[in-house]
Formats: sequence, C-alpha cells, structure tokens
Amino acid sequence: MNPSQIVEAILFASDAPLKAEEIARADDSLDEDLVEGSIRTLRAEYDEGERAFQVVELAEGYQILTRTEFAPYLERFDTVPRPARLSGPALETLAIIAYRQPIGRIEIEYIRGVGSAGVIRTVVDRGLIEVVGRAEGIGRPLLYGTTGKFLEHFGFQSLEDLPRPEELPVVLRDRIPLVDRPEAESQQVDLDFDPEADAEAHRPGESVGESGSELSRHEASNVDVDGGR
Amino acid sequence: MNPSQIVEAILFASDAPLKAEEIARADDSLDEDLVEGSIRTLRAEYDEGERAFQVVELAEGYQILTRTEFAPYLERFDTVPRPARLSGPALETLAIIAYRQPIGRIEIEYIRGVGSAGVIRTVVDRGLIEVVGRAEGIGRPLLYGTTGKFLEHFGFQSLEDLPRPEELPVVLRDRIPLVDRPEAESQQVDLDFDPEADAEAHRPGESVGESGSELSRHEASNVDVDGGR
Amino acid sequence: MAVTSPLQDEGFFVVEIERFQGPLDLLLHLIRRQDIDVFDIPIAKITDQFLVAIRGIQARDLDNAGEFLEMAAALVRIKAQMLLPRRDEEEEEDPRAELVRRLLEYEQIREITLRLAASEAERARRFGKGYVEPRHRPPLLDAPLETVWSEVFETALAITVPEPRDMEHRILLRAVPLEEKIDLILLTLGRVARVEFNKLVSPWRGRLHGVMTFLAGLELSRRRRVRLRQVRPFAELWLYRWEETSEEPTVDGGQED
Repeated sequence: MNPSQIVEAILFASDAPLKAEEIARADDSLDEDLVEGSIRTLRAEYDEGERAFQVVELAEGYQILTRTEFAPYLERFDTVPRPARLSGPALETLAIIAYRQPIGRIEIEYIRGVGSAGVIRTVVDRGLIEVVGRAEGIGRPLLYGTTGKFLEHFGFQSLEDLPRPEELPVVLRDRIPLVDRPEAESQQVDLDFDPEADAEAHRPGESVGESGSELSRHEASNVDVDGGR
Repeated sequence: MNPSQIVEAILFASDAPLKAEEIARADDSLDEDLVEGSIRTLRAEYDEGERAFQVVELAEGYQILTRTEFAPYLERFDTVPRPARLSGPALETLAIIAYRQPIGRIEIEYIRGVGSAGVIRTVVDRGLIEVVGRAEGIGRPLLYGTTGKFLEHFGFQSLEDLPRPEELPVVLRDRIPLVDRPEAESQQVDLDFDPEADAEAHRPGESVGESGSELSRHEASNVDVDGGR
Repeated sequence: MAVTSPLQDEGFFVVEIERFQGPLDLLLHLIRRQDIDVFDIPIAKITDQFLVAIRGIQARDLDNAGEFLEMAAALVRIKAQMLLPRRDEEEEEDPRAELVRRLLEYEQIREITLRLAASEAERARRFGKGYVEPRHRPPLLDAPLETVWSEVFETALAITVPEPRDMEHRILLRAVPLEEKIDLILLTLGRVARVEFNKLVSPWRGRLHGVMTFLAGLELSRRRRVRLRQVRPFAELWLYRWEETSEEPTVDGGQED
C-alpha cells in the first residue's frame, strides 16, 4: 500500500473535490507534500497509460474526472435510445383501457385491484392512451381511450380489429357494471384498500390531498353504477 | 481513441454496473465482444499498474470499484459515501424472497412468523425487490422478486452466487414447497389474525375510520409502483 | 410448575425477548440451546417455557406481541392434541409435524440471512466512483417501444376482478391485556361456579380475545384459581371456580402442579 495508491483510492471514492491537506487525513503516513507528490505520480501514470481519466485541480481541490475528449462517447451512450418494454402493470392497464374504453381511473383500479394513477401516466407518456372525455357527475372524472399511435404500433386498422374471443375475461368482453350492489359506495372504499400496494411504495409527502382523491373515487363509482357503460 | 479507452471512459463515468451490450452503445465501432475484450485489457492494465481500483463483475455487468484492501482508509473518510446496511428483518425478508421468488407477502409472513408489510415496503423503497407479478386466487396477491440492485448490494454477479441450500449446515435438505401447503393460507384465516393490521396499521388511538388515510397511501403508492419503469 | 430450564427467570426474558425476530426465533432458541431433537420436541415442556418467556409481553407494548401470543395458542393446541389418544396411528400426522417443518425452514432461512449479512459486509469493502459528472438524459419517449400486441393480449386474457375482501380481515388487532381477561374470569366465577369458555369470548370480535382469554384461563389454573375442564376433545371448554375437593382430570395446566 503505497501513498499514491491511498491517494488514488480517496480521490476515486470521494464525492467532492479534495485539497491535499484533506487527503492527508486519510492516513497517519500521509502529509501534504506526500499527497502532492502522489498526485504528480498519478498524473504521470495516467498520461503514460493513456487512461480515459485524469486528475483535475479545481478551486475546491483535486478530483479524478473523465478526459473531456470522451464527452461525445458519454453523450452518445446517454442518448442512444434504449429498447423499451411496457411493465406488467402497464400491460395490464393498457389491456383494460383497450377493451373497456372510454374508462376512468377508478374503474381501472377496481379491475386491477390496486391504485393505478402512476401507471396510467406512464402509458399516457408512451402515447398509447389519452384522455378522451369526462364522465358525468360531480368531479367529472377523466376517461381514457387508446390513441392512433396505439393502433399504428400494434398494427390495427381500427379498434374493431381487437380480437374478442370467448376466453377473454367477461369484465373485458362485456361492458358489465363493475359495482352492482346498493352498498356500492362503502364497498368500493373497502376494496380499494390494498395493503400490498401500500407496502410497495409509500413515499412521504405524497399522501397530501387525500380527501380530494377519495371524493373523486366515490364519484366515479357512482358513474359506473348509474351509467354502467 | 481505442476501444478500451472508450469502455474505460463509460465505466468510469457510471456509478452502477453496466452490461457489455449497454457499454457498446457508446460507439458504432463497439460490439459486445469488443467490450468484453476491452475489459480484459483494462483488468490487466489495472493489475499491472497497481491501481487502487479494479473492474468488478457485478449484477450481470461491470463496474469499477476500489480494491477491498483500501476499505480501512475509505470507511472513515468524510466525503466517501457509505452504503447503508440493512436491518436484520430486512435481511431475513430478502433471504426468503431471494430463494422463493416469486413469493407473496402471506408466504413471507408464514415463513418468518411475523407480519412483514413494513419491512417489505422498506426493501421495495430501497429498490432491492420489486413486484414481479400477481398470484392467482382471491385478491390476486402481489408477488415479489429480487432486482439488479439486490445483486449489486450483496456483490453478486447473478442469483447463482447465492449460497446453495445443500451447502448450508442445517438439517433440512429437502426444500419444503410452501405453495403446496394448504396450511400456509388457512393458518392465517383460521387464526383470524392480521399481522399487518397489528404491526403496521394500528396506532394507538386511531379509530376504525381509517379508510381515508389508507386510500391515500394506496393512491400515493401508484406513482412508484408503475411510474418508474 | 415443573419448569427446569434456566429460562425460568422472568427478568432474563424481559431483556431477552426484544432480541428475537419473532415467535419462531424464540422457539428455535429454546429448542437449540437445550439440544432438543427437533424431530421429537417435548411439546409440554417447550410450551411452558415459551409461555414463561412471553409472560408480560402485552404490558411491554411490543410491535409483534400478537404474533408471540398466536404461537402460544398454537403450542397449547398442539400440546392438547398430543394428550389425545391417537385413533388411527397410520393416518394421523403427528400434531407437531407442521411446527417442525416451519422451524427447520426458518432455521435454514436464518442461516441464509447470516450469509447475506456476510456478503453485504464484504461488498461494503469496495467503493464505487464517488462523483459522477451530471449528464443530460433523454426523455423516455425517445426510446422505441418493443412491446408487441400478443403481450397485451395475453395480459388481457389473464385479468380477473378481485373478490371483495373478507371483512373479517379488516378488523384491526388491538392490545388485549391479559389482566383484563383474568379479571373477567374471576369476576364471572365470583357470580357463578362455572362458565363456558365461549361465553367469556363471545362479546368480542377478533381471535386475539379468544387467545388472551385462554391464556388467562391457563394462568389462573396455574395460580389454582380456576380449573379448566373439557368432557371430551373439541367439546366445550368450561372454567370452574377452584374447589379444593375437585379431582377431575383437566385438559391443561392444573394437573402439572
């Protein structure tokens, strides 16, 4: 373990630039001069070995950074499109919307059994679904449907082309009302409670405005009960 | 600019493991084989030059990490970020998920003997496990599996690196297929005991009318579950 | 009580029990530290030790008190089953079998947990690049979508609407102090000479009340304040006011003194 190796390890793993005197604190064997000497050694070694990185001296101290001439490769690495696939939840949400459109978030959540606001946004961002209208009733919840891009991407002329075999779940094949009991409203709240979904990803601060969203759920379930689209 | 320099620049500018095919995106001249070859070159050069870091195979990819012998200098250095260690319950839960994936919460709790919704949420939040599907049956419970970040955290190249059950100095050799055990589920129902309600949801003084906050937590979770992919 | 283990000291447990991940961990500890053959667990002895170990757990407001109590109830049930004459030795599984499976499985998981902790520690000795230059990342939309229709369609075929959840599952577990149940039993037996177990439990919902009432019954039988009596297996369980003259067999507790 020689001084320049210790200096290299510290410079590499530090998340901030370091002055020589700070690096020297890493070990009793080091002092400022030794650190400066080590940095000169490292620079020579990096030059000689034609490394893609170098020790840079900034106002705040030393840091190992990629040489600027490699910037175009980094940029290309970042921007070459990565193949993208829909996640399981996104596939499920898209399937429900494709077959039951126009459909609101509450109904999607009812069928999936978990909250779906985030996944709906993902599929909207992908350009496969869009807001196609609003339901009646208080709050007038948004209704989603598939886009032209959806048809284009999956090779359909129109929505008539979607296969509707016998095996398709009834909930997708027929537009049966999702909630048909008089106690629909309270039932809905109960069903919506999914401890697992909760377990997945509760982030602090996101639970603001709960009463609003709860209200809209109720509204939407009313739409469903009454309209039964 | 030779291939191994480009590969080095990409690896150096990343704080997570990269697969060879990903690195190849950096330039048209690269392909997977060239990247693998370049990594072999870099390894030899780092060994020869006695660099403080090396190219490590991790989580089915590659990452430049410091050599273990520098840990004593780095562990107590202010500007070197330290990974947070997992709690005992989190490790236990991960052990179960790693070996039994895909696995649902109820089975995890049956094996551990304690409610696990909170600890599952913690490891999901840390990106170590994710929802990989849903089981059949009532409520279609979520199933969890380990992520690439799990491999990263424990320094595994793949799940093959997990200790094999037959290596373990424990009497049990035959894997007990939990799924085949009807008791696994009925036990819970039979005892009418909801460990989640106990350990997670129940706070002294909270009334039964908690559905509002449950809803909102549930709502908040959507974003994370589906949005990030 | 013929408890002979060093675990008898309650003070020891008040400190110790927090250390255990849960009831399986505690049970495994009791079994392994006494070198008990896990395939032939002396269930009466272990049950007693377990009950001693968790005594007072309610008062200390542990997160997982309910789980320890559930295990206590399961042990007591197995213990009772062990006392029954076995009608058909061939077909009936040992009442302990499932517990043994769980214990062994848990022990294996615990071993894996230790290995994972070791791997974590080893991995933590390496450090990645601490500073990575911030770069602009392209928006998700730029990436071409590779998902094909058959994936969407197969997902559609697999969709089912979940059944309404069983309301019973939503009842929140609340702390049920043992003392409360002890008082209830003593109060009741102050008025009548005997009472059906179910009568004591029926006013409450939730299985924990049953468990706690049962444990209270066991405790009082230990203190020789009540006798537990059951005419035949799975028949109604009765709690009797303790009379010095009573000699009849009891299901649990009283006879072991």
